[in-house]
Amino acid sequence: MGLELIIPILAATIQSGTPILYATLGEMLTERSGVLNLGVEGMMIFGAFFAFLVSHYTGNPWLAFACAGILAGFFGLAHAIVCLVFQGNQVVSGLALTILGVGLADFLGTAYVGMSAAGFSPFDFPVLASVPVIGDIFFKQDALVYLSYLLPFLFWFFMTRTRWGLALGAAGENPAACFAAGLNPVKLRWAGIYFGGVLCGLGGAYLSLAYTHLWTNNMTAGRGWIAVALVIFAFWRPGRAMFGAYLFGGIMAFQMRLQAVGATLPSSLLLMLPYALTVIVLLFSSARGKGRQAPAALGVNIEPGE
Amino acid sequence: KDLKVGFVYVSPIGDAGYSYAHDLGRQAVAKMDGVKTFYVESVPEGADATRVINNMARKGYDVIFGTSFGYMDPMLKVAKKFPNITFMHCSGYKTAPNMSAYFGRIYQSRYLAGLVAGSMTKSNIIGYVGAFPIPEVKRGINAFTLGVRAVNPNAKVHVVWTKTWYDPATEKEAAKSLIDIGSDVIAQHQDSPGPQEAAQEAGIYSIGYNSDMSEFAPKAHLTSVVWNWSAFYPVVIEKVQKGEWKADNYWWGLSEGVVDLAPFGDMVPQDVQAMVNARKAEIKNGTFKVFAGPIKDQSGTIRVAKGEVASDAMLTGMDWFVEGVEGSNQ
Amino acid sequence: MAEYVNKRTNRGAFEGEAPFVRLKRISKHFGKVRANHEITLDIRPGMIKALLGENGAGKSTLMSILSGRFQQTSGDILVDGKLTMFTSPKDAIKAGIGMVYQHFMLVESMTVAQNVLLGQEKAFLVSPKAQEKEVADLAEQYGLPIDPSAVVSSLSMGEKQRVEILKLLYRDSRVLILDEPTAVLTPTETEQLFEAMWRMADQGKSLVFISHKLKEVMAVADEIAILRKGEIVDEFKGSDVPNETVLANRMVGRDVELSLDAKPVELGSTVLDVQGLDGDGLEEIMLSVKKGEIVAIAGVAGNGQKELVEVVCGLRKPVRGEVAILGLEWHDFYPRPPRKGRSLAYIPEDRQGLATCKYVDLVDNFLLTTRHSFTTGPFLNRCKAVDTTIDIVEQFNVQPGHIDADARALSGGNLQKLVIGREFFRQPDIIVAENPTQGLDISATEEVWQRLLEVRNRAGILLITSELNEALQLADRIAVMYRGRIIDQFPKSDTKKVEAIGLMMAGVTPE
Amino acid sequence: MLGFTIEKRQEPLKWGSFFIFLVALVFSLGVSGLLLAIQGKPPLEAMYLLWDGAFAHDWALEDTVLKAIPIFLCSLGVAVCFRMQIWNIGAEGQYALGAVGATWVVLSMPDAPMWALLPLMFLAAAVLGGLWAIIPALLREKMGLNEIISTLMFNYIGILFLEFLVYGAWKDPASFGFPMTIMFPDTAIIGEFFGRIHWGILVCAGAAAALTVFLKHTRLGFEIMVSGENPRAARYARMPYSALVVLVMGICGALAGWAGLIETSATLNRLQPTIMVGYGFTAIVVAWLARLRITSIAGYSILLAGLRVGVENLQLELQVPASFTGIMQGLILLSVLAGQFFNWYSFQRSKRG
Ligand SMILES: Nc1ncnc2c1ncn2[C@@H]1O[C@H](COP(=O)(O)OP(=O)(O)OP(=O)(O)O)[C@@H](O)[C@H]1O
Ligand SMILES: Nc1ncnc2c1ncn2[C@@H]1O[C@H](COP(=O)(O)OP(=O)(O)OP(=O)(O)O)[C@@H](O)[C@H]1O
Ligand SMILES: [Mg+2]
Ligand SMILES: [Mg+2]
Repeated sequence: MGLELIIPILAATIQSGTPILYATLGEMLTERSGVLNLGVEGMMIFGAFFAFLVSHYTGNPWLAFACAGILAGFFGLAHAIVCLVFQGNQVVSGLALTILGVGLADFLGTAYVGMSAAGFSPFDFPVLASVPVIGDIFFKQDALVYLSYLLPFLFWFFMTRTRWGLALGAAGENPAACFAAGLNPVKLRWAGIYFGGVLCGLGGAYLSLAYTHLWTNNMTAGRGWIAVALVIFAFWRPGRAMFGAYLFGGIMAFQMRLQAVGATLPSSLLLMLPYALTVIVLLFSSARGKGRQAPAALGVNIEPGE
Repeated sequence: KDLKVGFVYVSPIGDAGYSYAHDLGRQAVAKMDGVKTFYVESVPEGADATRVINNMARKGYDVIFGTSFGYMDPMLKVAKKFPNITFMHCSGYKTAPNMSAYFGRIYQSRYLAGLVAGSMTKSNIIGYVGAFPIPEVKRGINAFTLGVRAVNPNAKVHVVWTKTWYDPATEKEAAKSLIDIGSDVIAQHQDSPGPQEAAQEAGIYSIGYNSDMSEFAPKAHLTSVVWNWSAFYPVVIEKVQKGEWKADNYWWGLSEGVVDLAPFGDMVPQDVQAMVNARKAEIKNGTFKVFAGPIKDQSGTIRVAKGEVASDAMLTGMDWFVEGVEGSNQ
Repeated sequence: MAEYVNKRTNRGAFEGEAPFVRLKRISKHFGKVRANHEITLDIRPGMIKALLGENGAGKSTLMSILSGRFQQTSGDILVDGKLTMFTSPKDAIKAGIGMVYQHFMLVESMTVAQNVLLGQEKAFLVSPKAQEKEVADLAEQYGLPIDPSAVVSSLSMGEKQRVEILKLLYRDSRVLILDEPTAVLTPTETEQLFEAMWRMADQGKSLVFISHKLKEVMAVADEIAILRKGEIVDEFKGSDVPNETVLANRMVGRDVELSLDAKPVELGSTVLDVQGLDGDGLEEIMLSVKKGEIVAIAGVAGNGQKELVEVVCGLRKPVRGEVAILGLEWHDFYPRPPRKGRSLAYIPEDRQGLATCKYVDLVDNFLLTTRHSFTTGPFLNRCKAVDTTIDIVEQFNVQPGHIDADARALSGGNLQKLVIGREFFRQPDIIVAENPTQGLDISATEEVWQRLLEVRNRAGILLITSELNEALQLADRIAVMYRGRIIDQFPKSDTKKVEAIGLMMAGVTPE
Repeated sequence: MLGFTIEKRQEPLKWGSFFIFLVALVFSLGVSGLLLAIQGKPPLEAMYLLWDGAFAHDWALEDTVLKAIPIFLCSLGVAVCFRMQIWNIGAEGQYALGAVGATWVVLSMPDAPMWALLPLMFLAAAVLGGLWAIIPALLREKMGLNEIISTLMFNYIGILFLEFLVYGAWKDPASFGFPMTIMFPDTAIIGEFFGRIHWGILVCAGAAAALTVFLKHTRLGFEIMVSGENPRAARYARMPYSALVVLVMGICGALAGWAGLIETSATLNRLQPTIMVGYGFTAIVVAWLARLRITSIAGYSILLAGLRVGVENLQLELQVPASFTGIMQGLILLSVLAGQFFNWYSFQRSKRG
């Protein structure tokens, strides 16, 4: 394979990694606040659908993008109600959220399948697009991709350099200490779930506004689960999340191209690649070490009166 | 008393594709006098199909259409239990005294589309996004490739399987991967307009499927291969109403109007349009057969000898690729 | 053992001032449990008030109410004479009340400065440099040396406690509550803490000090309040009690034996022999325990005791060196150690999290390590276990005695008695006991000590303790551990060395 | 705070769980009815149709029970894993592998007599399904790989593996290239004995009984319980924690594998990709609704199977999309999860108000 094939693969990598990146950072934010939310897939599809819906009726993709995030965040609050108010099991509640989200988006969205809506299209980023190779790979994308380049940095900055970010992290590490310090860890977790949901919704919106300008049932196709896996792979660090998301974007882009150049491997085996790779990559990164642990209180509910 | 007609679909009718095409046919039936229609969508092939068809029969439906291959055995099972009900099964081959098989010769349209693609390509690489490696899709790819190579013997058709019927994201990605290797025409056996978008964005040509897809890619869209079930379903229902229905194996094509080609895009030159229309006429009046020998498969073995025409049985089970197709056949 | 000398310089200065905080008829119920009942208490400036009482007497609960963590069921809190309601620690912090909890409330993955400023940052954007400077200044001012940029998880217990105190000082607390603060400290660290406490009191702050160690209470307290079953039963000035025995008497309501008569028994075979154990933070450990003796490993938590215990108890593989248990090489003894008789019993420090299951009843908790004795084929004979559990509960005086209660309903002392009963039932030849009386009140401590001494006749005991007094009371031999090494080992009779244990625990080897 | 405080109960509410389920059910029906109303469909009629299609006729009941069988088996296994706090959400993939195992036996010895063939099929299904669960268990214990992720990925891989076989080597030459194996010989088919109810139900009963005895009355069962309550205590008490993880995962894999076998052999009579209809995920819903209790699992399996079957009636009569099942499942699960709170807590009127 020459450069003329590698550059498009890498450019496609960025594109197919972007929705995963949004969702991974979303789940990471929620987990940093101490809540495991396996409803990523549900919130993503919910975001994808409402993004499409709003864009279809208003023709304004930016409005659609914003609405998708806001609404998906609200949808995610079901998890907050179950786990934060009613002490429900976080694993099961997240699964339920996925089941519900996929069902709901499908139920509401059936009427819109096959229609099209306004969305984002690639454009050359001023100046940078003309840099050879780098420009072709990174700077001939759409606006949402450019936005996503900033996200990991913003995430890091928020968590380490702002009052709220530090408080949010404390709620995930030691809610009792957080409470004793005069903060309200439950409220912080509400925020973690909401804004995590917003990011997941934005990831979904990317699929129906930029990746394609169409809507269909189940269009997230497991990307939400990959995002959950990537949070672990990334050791809850935003920089690695970016790397992980592009790794998976790359694998998806690569397996299609392998077929296109005429590889005679059965397609079932090629389609296994992203999933098998998830397991393998996690295996090599699962060695526990310093700075690699999950937030100490991840998945542990805050009991009332504690 | 109204005639109750039930349809069983394999995917949601909103998919703008295969089931949607059938549902347009259902709507044509619903407009007829003395007929009421019902449907169930997203019925998995297998045990669930048996149950759904069974329930329709129990509820006293008079005619039941099953529109996917996997409904064949379930339908046969139920047909034996309800001899007074008329069963119609799409895309299979088994029949019973009260059960017909039917399908459309969409490959005829695909051949014509192949002629268009073969005339328009400059790189001689044509991409084809396939859904599932089953005979129906492979038959389409073969007919398309025969069309391409009839006008352009050097062109190759590259296939990518997505294992999806309707997944715009995956299908668009598949189309883009074909574009990356140099395809300048993208065809699809796929219900979503994802590949059309990819073609439009890359500034190349595309061929749609199921219904006229020009609105999704006005600059890229050469033509679409389309279904038109409303030319078939009302005919069947009329026969039932008149008591003339009998079990048969219907395989209708261009001449009956069940399949067709959507209007050409402006970029298709007049001479190509004329050539394709002429071939269409020949197919309609039976003077031209798509799968007429000699046809070689990918390895160069002769599958259909010179002077012969592939039988319907061979077409039904077509499991190999003709020469000129690049890609895995599973 | 060192006596504490009260070094307050300014004790009388605040005499007669109005109390900062007055608790009036405070009651607190957890469901049916009455943790506090009609408690009235004044907290005065410049005073160190000690709260004393048995396990479950309600000390922690009362202070949690004062610090806003719990809400009282009834009663009033007056701050500077004004009726105040605390709905969360935030309100208490605002009113100038702060608490250092027994289990530190620190975010381990954050730095010292981040912890101190958590929830108190002045602006939305945070600058680590500025934060660290602020904390360093504060630490200097109160003589609490600490590196503000260090990550908390890397700190020793004493340092962590300093962070907790800094947190309170940063919030300008006038009332500082310390719940069993010395349980995890070395004698030197304890001394340092007391000095800091005196300094703060001299500056007019009020301190509340909870401890089960009477000696410490005697040393620091200006006022003493005694709780029993949720009520204040006695309140007096520190100077009113001449010595510990009197204090213990007033607390428990009967005479308490404060020192034990540990007569040596005849030594038997070697049950544990550690030769040159190395790795995992351990260095060249040499140690042996014989039947009939108690060997105490004294040292501050975190100096390798945990690793050593885990190796001996089979939870961790030895990296290098020989470990022989009951004459068998480690790899022969584990992974299938005998389950009853000629076995090893482990009484861990973490009674709630490791030795028992919180949400499981006493019978199942009893079966935890003894299940093999009640197994026929694949089946478990629970009925038989029920009877045995009833016996054990009776024999070891586990309160309350109904066996279908969950373990979490037991107090720390009673849970410990159950664990000890269970482990003794297995008739072990070697017992590893890790801080067996930490957090227990004097009567429970006394009972546990008695049990350990009794069992010495048929087993060798390895006692890990950070409590100097405990080592002195029980041990026949003492080994001091520091930074993964045993820096000295000597019989209790070696008074000269015994004197120096406190220094050794801090790493100083006397010539 | 509104004059109420939350109090933890000293004892969990004994009679509460069924009542909570009823309230949750009514709530979920209410919300989904609202959704229907928004789309202009009559909610009350819909609820009636749902009932009618699932339980109101003997044939409907038969359909429901048939569908409940694979759900029940998967759910049993899932519940055992969940008891140990092992979050195995891979029943779907284990089910696929079970079907593959059974089919492999049939294809490699189609002429064997029934007494040999069926037991071998059960063995192969248990082994392959079990293996598909044991690998994630080992990865978890040896390499620290999160089992939620690995089992989920194994679902995708398992299903694609099934497709790989059925689209490739195992395709029936007479199927005209369609992805399905040959029809199983009669000797490989689990027969019907009461109407359309097949012997698979006996497997369910047997598995449930064996599992009950195992969990309640054996030492291993006790160890599993403790390991679920407190893994650290289990290690302390020298329980073979890792081996137990492998064991419960293996049990779950084997049971899900049997579900796959029964579905292939008894209802489809051949292997097709369409056997994958999400029983593995429904099983998780069932296990949690039943609060991991074996006796309740039976009831809830039938209930959720009924939901799946009943929704078809809704589709036929009201054109409600099939995804309605997912909505109902999600809602019921969420509200039951929330409701279980009241097992442990109560709202008390605050005295300070
Ligand atoms: N969160 C709680 N829920 C229910 N009961 C509790 C809770 N916290 C404490 N209790 C009960 O309240 C009573 C008082 O407990 P508290 O912790 O105040 O005792 P304490 O004096 O601090 O004991 P210790 O000396 O062991 O620290 C005990 O009987 C205890 O069981
Ligand atoms: N939810 C509860 N229900 C019943 N009893 C409880 C509960 N929580 C705690 N307890 C009991 O209250 C006692 C004191 O608990 P608390 O949380 O106040 O910690 P503590 O006083 O620091 O405990 P300890 O000194 O024993 O370590 C414990 O020994 C326990 O038995
Ligand atoms: Mg206490
Ligand atoms: Mg205590």
